[in-house]
Amino acid sequence: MTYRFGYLYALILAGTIASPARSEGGSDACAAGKRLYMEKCSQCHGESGDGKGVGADFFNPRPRDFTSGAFKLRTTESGELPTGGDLAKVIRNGMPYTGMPAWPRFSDGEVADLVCFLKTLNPDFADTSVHPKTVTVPKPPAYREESARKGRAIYEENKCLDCHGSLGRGDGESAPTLKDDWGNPIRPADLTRRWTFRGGHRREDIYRTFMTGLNGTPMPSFMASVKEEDRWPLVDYVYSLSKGDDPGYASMVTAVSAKLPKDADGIREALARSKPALFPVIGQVIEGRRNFFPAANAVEVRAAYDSESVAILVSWHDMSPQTSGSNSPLASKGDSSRAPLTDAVALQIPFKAPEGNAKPYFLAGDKKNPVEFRFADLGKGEIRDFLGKGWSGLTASGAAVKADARYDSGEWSVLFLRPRRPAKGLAMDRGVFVPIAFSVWDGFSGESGEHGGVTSWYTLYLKPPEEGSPILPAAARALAALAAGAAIVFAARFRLGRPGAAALSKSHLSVDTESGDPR
Amino acid sequence: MKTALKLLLFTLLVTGFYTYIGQMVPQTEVHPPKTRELRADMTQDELIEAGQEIVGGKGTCLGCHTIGADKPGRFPDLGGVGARAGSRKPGLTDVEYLAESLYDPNAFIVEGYSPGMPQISKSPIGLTDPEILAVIAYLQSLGGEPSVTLQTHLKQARAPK
Amino acid sequence: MLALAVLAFLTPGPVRAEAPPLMKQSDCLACHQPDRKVVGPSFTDIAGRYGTADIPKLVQKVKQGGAGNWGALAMSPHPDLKDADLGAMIGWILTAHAPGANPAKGPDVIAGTKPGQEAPAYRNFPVIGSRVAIWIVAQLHLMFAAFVLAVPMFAFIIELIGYRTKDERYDHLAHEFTKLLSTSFSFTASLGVLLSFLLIFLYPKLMSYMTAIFGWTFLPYVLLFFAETVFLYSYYYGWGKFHPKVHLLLGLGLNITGMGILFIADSWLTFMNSPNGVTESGELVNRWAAVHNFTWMPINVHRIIANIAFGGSIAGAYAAFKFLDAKTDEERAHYDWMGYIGNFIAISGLLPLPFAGYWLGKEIYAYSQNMGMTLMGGAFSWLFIIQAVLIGTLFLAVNYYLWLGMERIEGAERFRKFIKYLLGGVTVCFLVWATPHSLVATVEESRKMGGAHHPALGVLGVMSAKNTAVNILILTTYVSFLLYRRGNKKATVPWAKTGDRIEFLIFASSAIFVIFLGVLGYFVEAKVRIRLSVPQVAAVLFAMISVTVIDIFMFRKAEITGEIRWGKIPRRAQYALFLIAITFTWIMGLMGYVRAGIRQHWHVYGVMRDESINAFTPTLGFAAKVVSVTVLLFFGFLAIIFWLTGLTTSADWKPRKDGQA
Amino acid sequence: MNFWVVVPMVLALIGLRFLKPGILLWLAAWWGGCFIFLRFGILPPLPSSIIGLFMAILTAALALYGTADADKLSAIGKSLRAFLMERRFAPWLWGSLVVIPLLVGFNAYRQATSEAVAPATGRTIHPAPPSEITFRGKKIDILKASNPFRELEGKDKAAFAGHVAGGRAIYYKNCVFCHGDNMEGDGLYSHGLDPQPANFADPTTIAMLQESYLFWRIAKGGPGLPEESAPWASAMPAWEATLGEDEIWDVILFLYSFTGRKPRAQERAE
Repeated sequence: MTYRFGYLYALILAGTIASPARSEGGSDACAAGKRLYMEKCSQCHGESGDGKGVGADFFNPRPRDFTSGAFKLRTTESGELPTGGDLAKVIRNGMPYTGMPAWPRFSDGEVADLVCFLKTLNPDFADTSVHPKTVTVPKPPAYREESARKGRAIYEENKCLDCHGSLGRGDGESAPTLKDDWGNPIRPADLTRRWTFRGGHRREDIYRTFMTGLNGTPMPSFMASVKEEDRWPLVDYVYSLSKGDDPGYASMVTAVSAKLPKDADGIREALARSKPALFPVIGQVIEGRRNFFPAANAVEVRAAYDSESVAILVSWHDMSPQTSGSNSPLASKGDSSRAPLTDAVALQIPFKAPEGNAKPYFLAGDKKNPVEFRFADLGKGEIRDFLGKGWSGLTASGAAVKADARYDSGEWSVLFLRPRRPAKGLAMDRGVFVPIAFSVWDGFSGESGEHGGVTSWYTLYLKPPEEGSPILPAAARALAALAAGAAIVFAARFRLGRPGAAALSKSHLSVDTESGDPR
Repeated sequence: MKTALKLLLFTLLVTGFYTYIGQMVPQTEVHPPKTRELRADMTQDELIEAGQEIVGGKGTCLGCHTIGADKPGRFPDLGGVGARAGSRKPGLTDVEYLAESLYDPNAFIVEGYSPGMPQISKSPIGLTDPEILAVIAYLQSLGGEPSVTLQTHLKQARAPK
Repeated sequence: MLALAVLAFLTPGPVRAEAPPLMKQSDCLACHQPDRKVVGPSFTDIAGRYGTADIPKLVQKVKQGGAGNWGALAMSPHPDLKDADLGAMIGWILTAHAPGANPAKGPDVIAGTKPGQEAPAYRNFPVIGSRVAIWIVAQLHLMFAAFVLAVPMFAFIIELIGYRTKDERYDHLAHEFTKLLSTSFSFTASLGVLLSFLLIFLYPKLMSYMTAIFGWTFLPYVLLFFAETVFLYSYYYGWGKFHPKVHLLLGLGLNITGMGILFIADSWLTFMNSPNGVTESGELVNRWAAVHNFTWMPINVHRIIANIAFGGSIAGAYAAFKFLDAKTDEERAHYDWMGYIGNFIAISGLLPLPFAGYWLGKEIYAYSQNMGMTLMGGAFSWLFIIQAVLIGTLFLAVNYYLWLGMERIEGAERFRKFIKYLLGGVTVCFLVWATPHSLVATVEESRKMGGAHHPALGVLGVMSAKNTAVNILILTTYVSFLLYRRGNKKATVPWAKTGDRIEFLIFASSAIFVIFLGVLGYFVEAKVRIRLSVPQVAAVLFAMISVTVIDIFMFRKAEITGEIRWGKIPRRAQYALFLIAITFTWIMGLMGYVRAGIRQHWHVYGVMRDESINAFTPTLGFAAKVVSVTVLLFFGFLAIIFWLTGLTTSADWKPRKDGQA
Repeated sequence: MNFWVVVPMVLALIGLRFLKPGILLWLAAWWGGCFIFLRFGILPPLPSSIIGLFMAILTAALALYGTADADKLSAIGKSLRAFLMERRFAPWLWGSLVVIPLLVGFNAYRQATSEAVAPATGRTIHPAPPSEITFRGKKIDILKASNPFRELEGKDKAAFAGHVAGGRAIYYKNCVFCHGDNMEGDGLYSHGLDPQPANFADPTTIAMLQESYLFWRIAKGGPGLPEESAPWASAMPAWEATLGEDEIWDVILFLYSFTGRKPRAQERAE
């Protein structure tokens, strides 16, 4: 992101005059920081720094209350205040997957001003005689598989899995009960997605978090309990749980041609051949009861097809399965039933083939372009079809069928089976690109109806089976190129080799500058 | 002759190249905004929507009327008209009342207002009978239950040409 | 030509629609019509009863409403209208509809001009459909007309040069240009007749409406056409038979009548884009305003300039063909020279063309922001990427021809080292101009870019960058020309070195100024940014004019270091000439498409809807195909014309060996 | 710009210059250099459609360079002839005769085995607005409407600031999630949207538009986009359902005030 505006800044440098010089240090700097704070920060963190700005209610985790003195990301020991450098780092880098953005646009001076002002918000900072003890992160040794394996034992020993779950998906037994110091429910990190770690995902960042803990949250410091030689193995184990530093979000899921058996197990086996595609899930912040922080942040999709049907397997991480009660896409504001909400998932595809590029509105379609909306209630274990003309225009269009939904170690996976050419609806032919979108509801977080997590439109592609090896046609092309090349070279050599050809290159290429006469 | 052939080839190449460029850019066909057709098989919702369009567009109704405004304009506000249409004039159902107001606007004048609405079935506005039905459906939907369909017969309706 | 453009700027703007703008927004027309009673009395009746002295009284009347004066139906009160506005509106009603305003016919609304009353709507043309048929024929007609209008202009000027310098070559050249003309003229006329027949047959409703509005212009059009025919044939066949001055006078007459025809025909089609002088429902209220509509003069000027460039390029293509086909050195020398002159004319037209186009665009925006948006930002924005490719190719080819042209000049080798810098400049400008604002990108690609715009390229995709690129492109081409001109000359004046430095300074500073303004454009508000293009253009014009003046004086008594060996030019240069002609023709076709296309689903914008099955705007790919077909047809016809002309042509021209062009 | 690619490439070209390469080699080096610059030298990477367009132009320019005067052309002719005929180039000649077909074959193989990619779509970013819209039953003329609070800027500073503050609250309650805290279109959910949210800080977005245009876009959102803005109605909601007329004008004031840009003024023929 830093380069996003680098080019423009270059232009601005070329075209504008530098702003008036900033005075260094003292209350002046704090005043400058205050101005900046009021302009850029106060809308969320509040004008008095109490974390109650106009936008505060729309974020989860909530904006930091600077008056409390509890800061999550520090290099200081548990319970201590952060250093100025810690604050500056958070401003600079932001916190991924929260409302706190990175601020590369601030100059170092401006960040220093802001830090100066932030410190005035909590009287504890005023005492400059106390120097909090800082944690030093040693230079990390190289990552080793063996070390990560050793780390697993330490992970279990220290009860990490009570919160973070056996496979690190944030689904530990006590996970649903966790609260932060202000009494708000809080989720343990999903360790298999390190790109969402608030404090950074490098191994030294993870080490630091173990050592300092996260003030204000149930995450303690392990400085005392984990021996020095066990620290890096633990880091390596956590590090090994994620596939990479970035999510590698896809824009398309490729359905492979396969023989789909009748039983769910068989189909799931066939689907294992398909390459999973990860799509980001975002909050439905547009209409009705908006959802500003959906429980799921991504769905993983696999797909396969045979001559009759298409199988789509949707999976996502869920802290605790909710299977008693019900859920429905129609549940709306007026729905006062207190029945417990179950987890649910839906996929949608346009009802009719898109004309040109036009696709339906991504929230359950629109009046002009309806969508086929397949909703799976994981409590009842059934899938029901709806016709979507927008959230308020969803109508049930088919009988419920039994769903194959499974929950395992913090992950739901739900199998959707759809005829390739239904009597009504979009026919899915080989080699076509079908728009597809998903929605996920977490019953535990009270998600239902339009209050859920959604994705934008992505593409489902039915990849035609490979016919024969691609090597033969490629070889044929190469041979053709060889033949053409050889023909050119030999023809040219033949012509150039003829007597009198010395003049040819000249006369042929620059013809009549000399002779004036084309051959 | 050889020159002519060469130049012909050259011309074909160049125009071919430009045609190719023309195919490379995004292709969109822009269709004129559809004038809503009033089909016999329209659903109630579609009819209401068509009526709303006519009220805002061809019918020019919003030039004088408001819908749900705090201060009524020079003509009565139409917000919630569907609810009170049935009780405005004794002996007339809501549909009959609305039809009368459209075909013969000055037959009944809401208290506090002066007459002046043109007959919208005549030129220059010239709504057709089905269009007037759509308008009635829309007006009914403002606070009332729409009952009109395109099959509804109004006594004011002109004989089909 | 510049004088004409200036003249066009100075003439007062068109008579805007008579009704005060408020009239259209208010609800008056719901009850009142100009000429007949609807709910309230007609304007004519009102104007018959009241005079301007009654305005204050009427203002109050309208504000309060009421009944009794005209009938029982009450007028609704209009308390929210301002007195001043009401006064203006009533004033207009009273004056524009007063019985005395048009005593012969009473109201000046012409009966029967309402669109689409009894006329049959559309007929179909087999296989390709009505629209494509009209499209192709109209475009072909336009191309030939452009050629037929342009050639007399430069034939006349060349003849004049020949007459003044007593150099016979010019006279012969002018004669040869005119030879192309007589056959083309017949083609133009035939295509015109075909077009009218097709239009009347396929679009009867539209044509009857247009006839109602423009019927009165048909007679002068036909008369001018006859006059042009007479002038053309007497000019051509009278070559050498009249006194030169009489002959030149004939040429002048030919040009004037041609221009008149162009202006009249333009009024028809510009009216369709920016109708004026009619009410919202299409009734004619002012004939002259219909002619003198918003885009009329800009289109006239744009067309004249483009025609010259186009005509020059076609003449160049003719010469290129003859050169390639020539058997003797004399012939080659002659056609090399002719191609050079044709290309020179094309460049002279090409350089001011963007400015004329700019004026036209501005007028379109002023007429209707909707139409402007459609043109620049909407459905047609991609068309300008195609256009950029075409114009870029044109500039590359023009420069390339000039550089190759230095091969025929002894001593010009010393300038070869500059070619790469000029080429670099032209290429960079071309790249900037061809950079689209919104890019075609896959989801992954746009994720990486962080949006639909590229952070670096997005900056190049907008107006400021394009304007800058065009201006620099023009400057660079001018430098190429300057180098060519200096090829075999060495300045002898004592201040030659200083002169060179001053010229360089002028170029450099105007280029820097243009770029500076281009960058500045990103930091100012849109209103200012749009105006920045004026100083940019002014800087370029200033540089070109001042350098030309300095150069003329500097090389007045220049030493000629080598001769110009006409005919000694590489054959590939002739292909460049041909490329220029093809590209120009293609651009004409494309611009014809966009001019008609921005009306979208209107025959007459905002007045008369296109209700045919062809009302949609086709894709650019389809348009490109039609344009290509048109261009190929045009070149096919041209080949016939060249062949016919060739039957009577023999090169009777002797090169002069003094190296002077 | 990716200096790790650009700097070595420029150095290599400069180095090559000192070796006085033949014209053919020199042209090839430039062509390759241009391609490497466009493909790898610019960050973020350019879409392949643009690379194609630019390379076509650059190829044409290089071809013109090689043929723009007689010396270069004959040099090219000589190099070509030498390359084809002379013994010292024979390995290169036969080598290229082998390598080029191999490359062709490899490319064909790669194309056959590579994953299909959903077709790229072009999108009209600023489609023409309708001349008027119906906002909650009220007609608003998009061509002429102006921000009713804009005039307060000069007249009543306090009232103006009030409207801007109102707009600010609306922005942080509704817009920030996608358009971001810096209004750079990089909000919390921007990574999950396609097309991505508009970047208001970019000089080519709101600074180019009239306030009434923004009103249209905010009021009618993605569903209200005309046909030409395919691929689909963007995720932008139609705020007509949530925000009142004044609120929309307020938030427009805030957009301009926060980014420090000025709206395009209404241009009308006098």
